[in-house]
Amino acid sequence: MAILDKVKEALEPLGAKVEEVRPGYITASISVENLKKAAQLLFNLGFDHVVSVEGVDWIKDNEIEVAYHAASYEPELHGVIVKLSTRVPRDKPELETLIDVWPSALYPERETWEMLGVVFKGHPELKRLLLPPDYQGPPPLRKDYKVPEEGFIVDLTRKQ
Amino acid sequence: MFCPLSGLMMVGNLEEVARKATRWLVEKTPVRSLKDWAIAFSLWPVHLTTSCCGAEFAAASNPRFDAERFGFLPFISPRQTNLLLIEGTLTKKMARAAEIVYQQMPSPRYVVAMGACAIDGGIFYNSYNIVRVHELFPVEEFIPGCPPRPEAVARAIIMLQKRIREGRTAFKV
Amino acid sequence: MTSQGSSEPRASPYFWYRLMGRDEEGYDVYELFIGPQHPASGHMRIIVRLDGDIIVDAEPDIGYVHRTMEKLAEGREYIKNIPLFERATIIDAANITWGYVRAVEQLLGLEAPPRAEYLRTLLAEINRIASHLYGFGIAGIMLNHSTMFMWAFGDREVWVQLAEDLTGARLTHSYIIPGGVRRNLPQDFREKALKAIRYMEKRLQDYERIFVKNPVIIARYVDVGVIKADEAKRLGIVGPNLRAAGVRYDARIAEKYGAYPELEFEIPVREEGDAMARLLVRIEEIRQSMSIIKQILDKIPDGPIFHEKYYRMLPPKLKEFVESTGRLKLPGAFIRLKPEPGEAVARVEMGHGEVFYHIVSDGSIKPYRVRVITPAFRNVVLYRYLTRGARFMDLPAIYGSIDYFPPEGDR
Amino acid sequence: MTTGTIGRIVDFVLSPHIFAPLIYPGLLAATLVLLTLIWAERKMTAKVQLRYGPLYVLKPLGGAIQLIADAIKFMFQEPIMPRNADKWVFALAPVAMMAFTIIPFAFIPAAPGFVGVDVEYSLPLVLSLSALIPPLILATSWAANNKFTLLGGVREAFMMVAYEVSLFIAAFAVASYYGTLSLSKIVEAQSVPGIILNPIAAGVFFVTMLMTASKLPYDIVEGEQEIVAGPFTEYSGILYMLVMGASYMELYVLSLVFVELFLGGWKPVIPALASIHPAFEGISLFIKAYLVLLFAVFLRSVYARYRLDQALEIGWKKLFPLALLSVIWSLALLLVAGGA
Repeated sequence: MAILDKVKEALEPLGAKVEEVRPGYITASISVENLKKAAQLLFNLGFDHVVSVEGVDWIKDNEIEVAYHAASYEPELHGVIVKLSTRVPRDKPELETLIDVWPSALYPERETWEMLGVVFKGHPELKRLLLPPDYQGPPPLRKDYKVPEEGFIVDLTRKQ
Repeated sequence: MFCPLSGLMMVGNLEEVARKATRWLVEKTPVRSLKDWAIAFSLWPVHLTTSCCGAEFAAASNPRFDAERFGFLPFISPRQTNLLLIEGTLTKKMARAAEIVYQQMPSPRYVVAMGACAIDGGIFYNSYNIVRVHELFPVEEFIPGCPPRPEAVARAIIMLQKRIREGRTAFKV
Repeated sequence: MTSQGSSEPRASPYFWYRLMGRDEEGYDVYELFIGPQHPASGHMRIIVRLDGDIIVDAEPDIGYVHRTMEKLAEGREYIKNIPLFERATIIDAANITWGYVRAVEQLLGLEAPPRAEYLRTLLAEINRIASHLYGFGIAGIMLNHSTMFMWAFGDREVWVQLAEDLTGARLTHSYIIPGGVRRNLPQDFREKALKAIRYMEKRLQDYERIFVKNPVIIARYVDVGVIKADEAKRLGIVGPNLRAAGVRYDARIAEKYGAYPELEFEIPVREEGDAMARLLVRIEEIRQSMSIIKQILDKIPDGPIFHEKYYRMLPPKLKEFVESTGRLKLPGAFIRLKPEPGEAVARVEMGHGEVFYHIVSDGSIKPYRVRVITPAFRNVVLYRYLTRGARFMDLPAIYGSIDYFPPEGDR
Repeated sequence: MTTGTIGRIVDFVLSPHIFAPLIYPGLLAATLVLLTLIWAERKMTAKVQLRYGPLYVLKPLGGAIQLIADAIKFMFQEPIMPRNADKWVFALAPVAMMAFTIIPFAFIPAAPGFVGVDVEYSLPLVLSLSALIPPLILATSWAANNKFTLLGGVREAFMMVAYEVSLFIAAFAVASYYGTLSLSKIVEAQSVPGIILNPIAAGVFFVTMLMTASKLPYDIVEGEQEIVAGPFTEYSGILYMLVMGASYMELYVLSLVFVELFLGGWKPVIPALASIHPAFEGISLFIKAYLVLLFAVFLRSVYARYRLDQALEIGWKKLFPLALLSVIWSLALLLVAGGA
């Protein structure tokens, strides 16, 4: 498929591992340093927005995989999603933000910060999005976060 | 309460007497039943959509189900309403808002919890972000279902009307 | 343990201004918290900063309906996640679960039989109409046009009833399951659907008379909340909001799923990008959906509604029951679906836009990670973009026109 | 003639000085209007929207006493005084608002020669009294000390200057044609209804009337989708009943004036009715005013709300020139017809 070759051609010089896992779904894993360059190259190929930014907590490898799913509105790239992913250590998950390349990553990155504790350096508003502003505790989407079997008894600031 | 005569007349605590008299009058059968009748047919819920049951709540006032027949009129500000409908899951962030809204409502005020999530979490029972409604408010009616049909909302309104007119509400002044 | 507590949020209220190259100095702002208890906020809060009557910045504060679906999905079997994700967009339940089911089917290597694909498409289009009508109603009440609200919600009942006839539930159908659908087409469905289409076509003309051509609505909607194609692409907008800005993108043609490749329909696109264009695109989409439903009713092939592999597991008595009633009883093994390790993505066009699922499987009976990006979450950035420089009274108009559904955005 | 104490009391009550402000067209009739009009509004809107509207409170009469239930509920509801509010202004402004909507009834003639206080300048007096309400709305919005009420107050201030001028000019256009500022004389002089003589003035007066009472499409002051309930956000219980009632009362007062200026006042549509009993004249005025009211509230089910700047534009750029045009129209009519 032509688009796969194009992506390979663009990203493999940066040390990316590009493969097509399913028809129309290309994955490319890359190191943290080259992430932004790769994103720019993908953008130049026509992938003009990200559908999703997400983190997957691979607790066995002690790593968090941060993935950007890039897609395009152009008719010739319809139906193609490129997953650009990188792995960061669990105890110091930091990488550079990509909102300069893809402004559509603004809210998903913020959510990933909140849910997995991944710090996007340069992101202008890493603050609580979905959880209550005074939420204490570990990021909930990490695998070592234990979901209680029974509901919380919630301690509201209730003035009597 | 301010009483201009309390210093002049030797009748003891006039304010207390006046309050007692008013209470006696309001609690008496004709006034009280009139009041309860009026409240029962004028249940105005506040605009606080807590969750996705709000879709069915909105459907309850559409032409097919028309909850306005019961004098049920969703109204704008909590100050003018007397019914808090918890529509589905109450998350922690929303619980705070619901609590404030409830405290802003004038008495008498009633709470109806809608949906399985409002009863015991429903499908989200083990989520880390939800709150049980009955731990926060004196709930008059639980409406089961996920989401409850609009007919169930109408039934809850009728049941609440009945409870108010019989004086069996969970809300106490 | 993590850096979350210590990291300093470098947020500025005028962040969006900076990103757009605007100056943040010189604004004397009046801050207004709209919601979550507000007649026009829905289940969210919008922090509005006003300079006189002009909105400097409207920051959506979402998360009031965050029910942690992604986390809960990690702890449940594949099939049990369908009702869970359904609750994110309860008004468009078929479409939002279809995306999940597509991803799971890719992991399992299943393909639904053609009749099932047609039935899925049928329900999806019914849901799309209902979802658009819901959006209409909200758009109407946001401008205090209560008649539009009531009419749209009343006419939505027609489609909700159709969906109920097909699936047995008003809103939460759980109809689309990996490998097929749960029920066959009822016998008198065709007549009912055609009647509903005839009724709806008449009603759409009524809507035009009272809402679309109403001078007040024209004054409130034309040239309000304008977004152009290049900006919409940059911000990653989806759905009718994107198409109203002049981008011809629809996951139904991009992904070619379901029965869509075999059906003829148009993707309505408008160039203006204002609130009126968004409204008109939705009206046109309702028309297209009705034409799709007609085609489906004509073209639907006969055959099984469920995949052979699991259908064979049914005991003969149950098979008889399924044949005679058209209602599927799932085989017991179905609860323990076990896909191969790997990952899959799926995109489906909902009424509000495109929903995206990414499932990572580690080979167990529960997904390792489910990522769902709903159209509302992708459109939430529109609050900041569209309201900038608008008048304060435009805020509800814009809110109504972008058809945002907070539980969907919060998940 | 009745004699004795009872007779004197009956005479006293029936004398225009008491009857007009207290019973008709004053307080009692106004309360009746209030109670039935809101119900009628809800029923009409419901009819348009394919619903029933209030019903089960009194099923045989279609829920006609719904408003009584609402009023009693409000009466027994806890009146909340916000902690940061200016307490006296907050509590007294609604009362004053209600008072200023009731006082005009003393000057509005209900039948020939039947008026509480007969003054030569009843038209400007009534209009000026109703113009006192916007400052009171400003006072409530300031006293409640809430961001939404404050915005509502600002909106009211903007709207007030936009509509009040056109309202007065349109009314005086009619008055200048008849050469009098007395409502009763205007009605007496009207052989042809004013709406036919000067339709521009009638149109301007009607639209500004909607703006005054903040009815759709100009319910900008109480724009619930933006500023909750505008200046009345913090009111609850009986105080809210007063502020809500005041806007309807204002509409009633202005619709009475509208009928007297443009629809021939108390003159029945069939003139023969007047000769049967003089009471028919009063009833005729009431029915006409009620129909105007019904039309005004019916607009709710057709229109949405205009934006503030659009409404101001309509007020200044359209209604104001039209109002001036109506004055010229009146003067031209005077020239052509040579006086009424």
